[in-house]
Amino acid sequence: MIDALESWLRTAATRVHVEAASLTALDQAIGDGDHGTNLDRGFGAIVAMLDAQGPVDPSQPPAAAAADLLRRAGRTLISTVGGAAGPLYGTAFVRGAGALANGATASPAEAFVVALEAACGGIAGLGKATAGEKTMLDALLPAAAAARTALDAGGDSAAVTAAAASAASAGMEATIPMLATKGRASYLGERSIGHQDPGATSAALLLGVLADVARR
Amino acid sequence: MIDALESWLRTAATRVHVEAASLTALDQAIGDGDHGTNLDRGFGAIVAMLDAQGPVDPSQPPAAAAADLLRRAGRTLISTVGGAAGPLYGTAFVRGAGALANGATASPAEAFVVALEAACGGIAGLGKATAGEKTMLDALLPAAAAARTALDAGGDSAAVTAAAASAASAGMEATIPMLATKGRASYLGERSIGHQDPGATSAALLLGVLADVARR
Amino acid sequence: MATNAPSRMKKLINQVESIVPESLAGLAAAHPEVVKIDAANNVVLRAGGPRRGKVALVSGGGSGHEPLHGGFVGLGMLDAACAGNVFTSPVPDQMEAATRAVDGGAGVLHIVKNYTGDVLNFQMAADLVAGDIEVASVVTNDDVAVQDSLYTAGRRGVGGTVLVEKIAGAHGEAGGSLADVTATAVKVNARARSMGLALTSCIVPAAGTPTFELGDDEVEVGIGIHGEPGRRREKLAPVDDLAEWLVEPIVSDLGLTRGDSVLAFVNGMGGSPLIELYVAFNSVAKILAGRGISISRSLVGSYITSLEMAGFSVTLLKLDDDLVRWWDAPVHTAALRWGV
Amino acid sequence: MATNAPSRMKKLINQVESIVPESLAGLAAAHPEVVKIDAANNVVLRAGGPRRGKVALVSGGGSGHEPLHGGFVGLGMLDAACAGNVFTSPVPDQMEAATRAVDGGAGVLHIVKNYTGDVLNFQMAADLVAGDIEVASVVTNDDVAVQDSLYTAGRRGVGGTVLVEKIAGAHGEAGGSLADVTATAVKVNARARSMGLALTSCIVPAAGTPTFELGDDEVEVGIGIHGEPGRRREKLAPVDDLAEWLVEPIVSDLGLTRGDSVLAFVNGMGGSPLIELYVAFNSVAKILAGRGISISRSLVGSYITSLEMAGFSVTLLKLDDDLVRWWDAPVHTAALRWGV
Ligand SMILES: Nc1ncnc2c1ncn2[C@@H]1O[C@H](COP(=O)(O)OP(=O)(O)O)[C@@H](O)[C@H]1O
Ligand SMILES: Nc1ncnc2c1ncn2[C@@H]1O[C@H](COP(=O)(O)OP(=O)(O)O)[C@@H](O)[C@H]1O
Ligand SMILES: [Mg+2]
Ligand SMILES: [Mg+2]
Ligand SMILES: [Mg+2]
Ligand SMILES: [Mg+2]
Repeated sequence: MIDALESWLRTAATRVHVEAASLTALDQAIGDGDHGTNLDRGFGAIVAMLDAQGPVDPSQPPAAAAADLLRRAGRTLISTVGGAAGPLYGTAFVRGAGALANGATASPAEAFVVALEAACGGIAGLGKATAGEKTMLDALLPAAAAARTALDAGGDSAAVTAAAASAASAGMEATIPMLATKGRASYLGERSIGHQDPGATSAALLLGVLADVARR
Repeated sequence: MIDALESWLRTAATRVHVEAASLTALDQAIGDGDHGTNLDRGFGAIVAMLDAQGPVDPSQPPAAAAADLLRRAGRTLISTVGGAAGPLYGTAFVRGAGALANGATASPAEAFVVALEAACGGIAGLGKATAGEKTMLDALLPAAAAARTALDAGGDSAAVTAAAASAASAGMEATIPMLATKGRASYLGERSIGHQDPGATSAALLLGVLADVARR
Repeated sequence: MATNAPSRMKKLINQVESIVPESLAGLAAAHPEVVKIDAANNVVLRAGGPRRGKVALVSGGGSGHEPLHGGFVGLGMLDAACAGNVFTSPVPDQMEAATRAVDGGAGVLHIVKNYTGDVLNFQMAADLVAGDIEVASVVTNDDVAVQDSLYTAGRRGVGGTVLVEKIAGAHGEAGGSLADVTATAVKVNARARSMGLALTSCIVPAAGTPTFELGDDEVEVGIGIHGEPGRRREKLAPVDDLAEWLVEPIVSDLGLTRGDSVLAFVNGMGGSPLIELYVAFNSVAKILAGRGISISRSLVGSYITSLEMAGFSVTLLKLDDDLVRWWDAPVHTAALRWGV
Repeated sequence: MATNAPSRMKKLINQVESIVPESLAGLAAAHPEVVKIDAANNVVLRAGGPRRGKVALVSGGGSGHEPLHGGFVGLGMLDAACAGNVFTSPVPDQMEAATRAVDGGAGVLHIVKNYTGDVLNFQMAADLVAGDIEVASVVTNDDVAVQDSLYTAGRRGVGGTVLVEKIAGAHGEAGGSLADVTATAVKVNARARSMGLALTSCIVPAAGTPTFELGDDEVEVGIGIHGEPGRRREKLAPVDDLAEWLVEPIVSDLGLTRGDSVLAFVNGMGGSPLIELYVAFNSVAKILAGRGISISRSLVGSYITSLEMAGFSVTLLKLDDDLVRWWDAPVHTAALRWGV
């Protein structure tokens, strides 16, 4: 599990770096043109943190080790990303880590669903946003719901993360016609309609990478 | 004579207004892009001065009347043009007026030559420039010399002003290969070579108009 | 087509990554008697601080708005400013470091411009020092271009923030308590309104291209300070009209009436020269005179900017005697100085 | 192609013809305690002048360089400034009116930037008051980009002019005689050198198009302050290199050596934001430190500009104790203020 988590973070960092310019371009349209740069800086810091860390303590139970790693990744985002996305993604990771730590006995698939739900709760609580406000939540909430359904249907972690990923990218596309009522895009009022939300896009990207990793 | 002088000033004002943009364009290349605007403002003020003036006092001798008008035109340039061209052209007019006043008995042709020579002297004295420094003098000095030659050959005012005008435009074109050593263009050093001097261009324009007027 | 601009990013920089630290180093090198830099955290600190027993004022935000905020650190204004990356709010670690560095035992006031990122990061920083240091926060939201409704993140903090920092800073310098200084900051924010427009976009260094495209004859009205597009686009018009577009919504939102006295602040967005800003101030003065509103204090210059954006904003602060007294009080920062 | 600029003139103005008078009116409206305007002559006068028995300082030149000169009228600096049309020196009538308006019986010093137009018009104005008022003139010529030779009109007056006005103004405020104040102005000019470069051209309003075209990756090195082209064109480079191109000729022309102490002035040309100017100042500070030259005073900002041109200039003044004392003396103008 810890290996899957680490390879998710490393692969995500690579993908974020590749997509940084296009994420920033989306943010130029309805924001201030820094979302890709911000996340690229944060995930670069996570990779540096991973490279610096010593070997995992074998005595530590796997769920605790994974929770610990995810928490440190969240803290790194909070300390390096800035803007709105830093606290939001950082808190999401930290809350997800908390869920992992509690659900020590859960299957990988169930642990993921619980962590994703906790992450959504963290973002919604901090950002005071709900579904339909043209934010990252519009990718993440449908993803969590789809993952839960797949889990209830007996799906393994590959199936559950795949369900989450496709729901996230559908949710991402669904932000295009939305009127933004949170974040910078809300300043544009009607002019925010017709543009895809950068945060929803990065959220779908992160879940897409997770599904790829889980499929291996 | 006074009528010829007034129609020269009025026609010159019209031509300067028409050519203002191209004079300014020349000044953009090797100066600061205001020569046309400056002269247009000055000659516009001369026209306003002419419109405002009462009828010429009939008791005043024609040479004195012409000198007086030319002096007021020069003062107007000094008070409205600014930059280098304002004092230089203004002084030229004032000195020319002085020459007219002294040469009360001279023929129109002779009076013009004497006035043009005095004008050159005024510009050279104030601007400390000599031939070949890429200034208005490179149009005016050859013009004065050609006018004097035409006068000695018995030319009338039409012939004399025509000689001055063609020498001035030849002198204007001759400024293109010159290296500027006076005025703003001198800051460009070698880069001033290959551009026609705006002041020489406006000087040729003024003498060209005078020749047209004298031909009538 | 006559253009007066590079078609690619042209800036006085070494590398994109080093702009903020090098600019802060330049600030400290130019004003060693006023500020020092915590280079590890990109925090500008008042020289000779912390001051025991004095309420400390901390602000911060994305870079690209200079002189805001670092240029306002010094006597009678801020004790510290946190510099984020260009247009990106700083991280909680920076605000925590600044807050701990300036605490003089009398509490610390966080002055936060109302943007989701700034609000969330300052909030996290306050949590990090909770228990150790008493922290109060004021969120500035003076931009009338944004409706303050359920349908937005609320009005943005723009030009009024400069006035909050000056006036609350003066109250802090005079020994006001955390509650008093906070109340003054809240009062200034409540009586200040702003609106801005842009003649050009600006280029975020890391992005390398303009944040928005604007037609040759268009102005973007109702912009913020991050190069974000505004509320609407209009055809370029005489500055008397542009000023009217900005002043009218401010006057009506503030409910200013004949006889009221204001501080009028005409701010340049970074690329508009002073000759134009004074022409714009003249337009604003004519409009206010026509409405019987008197300008008893004024500020003209580029104090809260969007990189090299051309354009201007207008901020009006409804004055009373206290506010005038605090405004006139001595200030010694890199960007604002008088009385000392 | 990502461009961040209008392809036609976009300025905060009403009409081209009214820019100068409206900008002066705005200056007076914003700073009534500092200046008043002689609108008939486009002259900025110190409020409450003339001062009996005080040597009066008068400067002036084309507009488009704001805050120079009108922004430097006030206590401890200029008594009057004559504003010509954009980039066109004022006419003698203006300088005459200014000189007569400020004369306090102790004589008047004309501070003239070395451009043919300015020199000739100030000279004519001096002739017009000769006999009535004692006038002395100082011609500033600190621009090392121009060789001071028979082959030029001589070095241009640029950034050093600001320092001459501040320091001679302080001596005048302190009651120096016309001869003393003139000597101080001459001394500052002799010890100051400048050089500038441009990242963009600028648009003279009456012309409506940029004075010169510059490639996307080019910088114009050795520019003056009238948007005129410079001495040479280079490829855009890191600001550390750009600063070296400016500082090296200044240092060698002034013959600065290890241990010398200077005032370092990094000036913006009008369109370059403060974040970049501080990055540039940091480069200059590194270069001087490397040469063992210490910066004991500094000035960073857009004080002598070319409309909206992007770029910067560096001015170094070799200091001595007198110059430091005059520099530190109180000044209260629209653009420079301290000690009061
Ligand atoms: N209140 C909020 N709740 C949830 N997500 C938000 C909120 N505000 C902004 N976001 C997300 O953050 C994204 C912007 O992130 P970023 O550009 O990095 O920050 P900033 O807007 O501060 O520049 C938006 O696209 C949106 O998805
Ligand atoms: N010292 C001088 N002697 C004679 N003519 C001069 C001198 N300096 C400049 N000029 C003329 O003045 C012209 C520039 O006039 P203008 O652009 O109106 O003034 P400015 O250079 O002050 O902007 C030049 O083209 C040149 O012909
Ligand atoms: Mg953003
Ligand atoms: Mg010119
Ligand atoms: Mg941002
Ligand atoms: Mg000129």
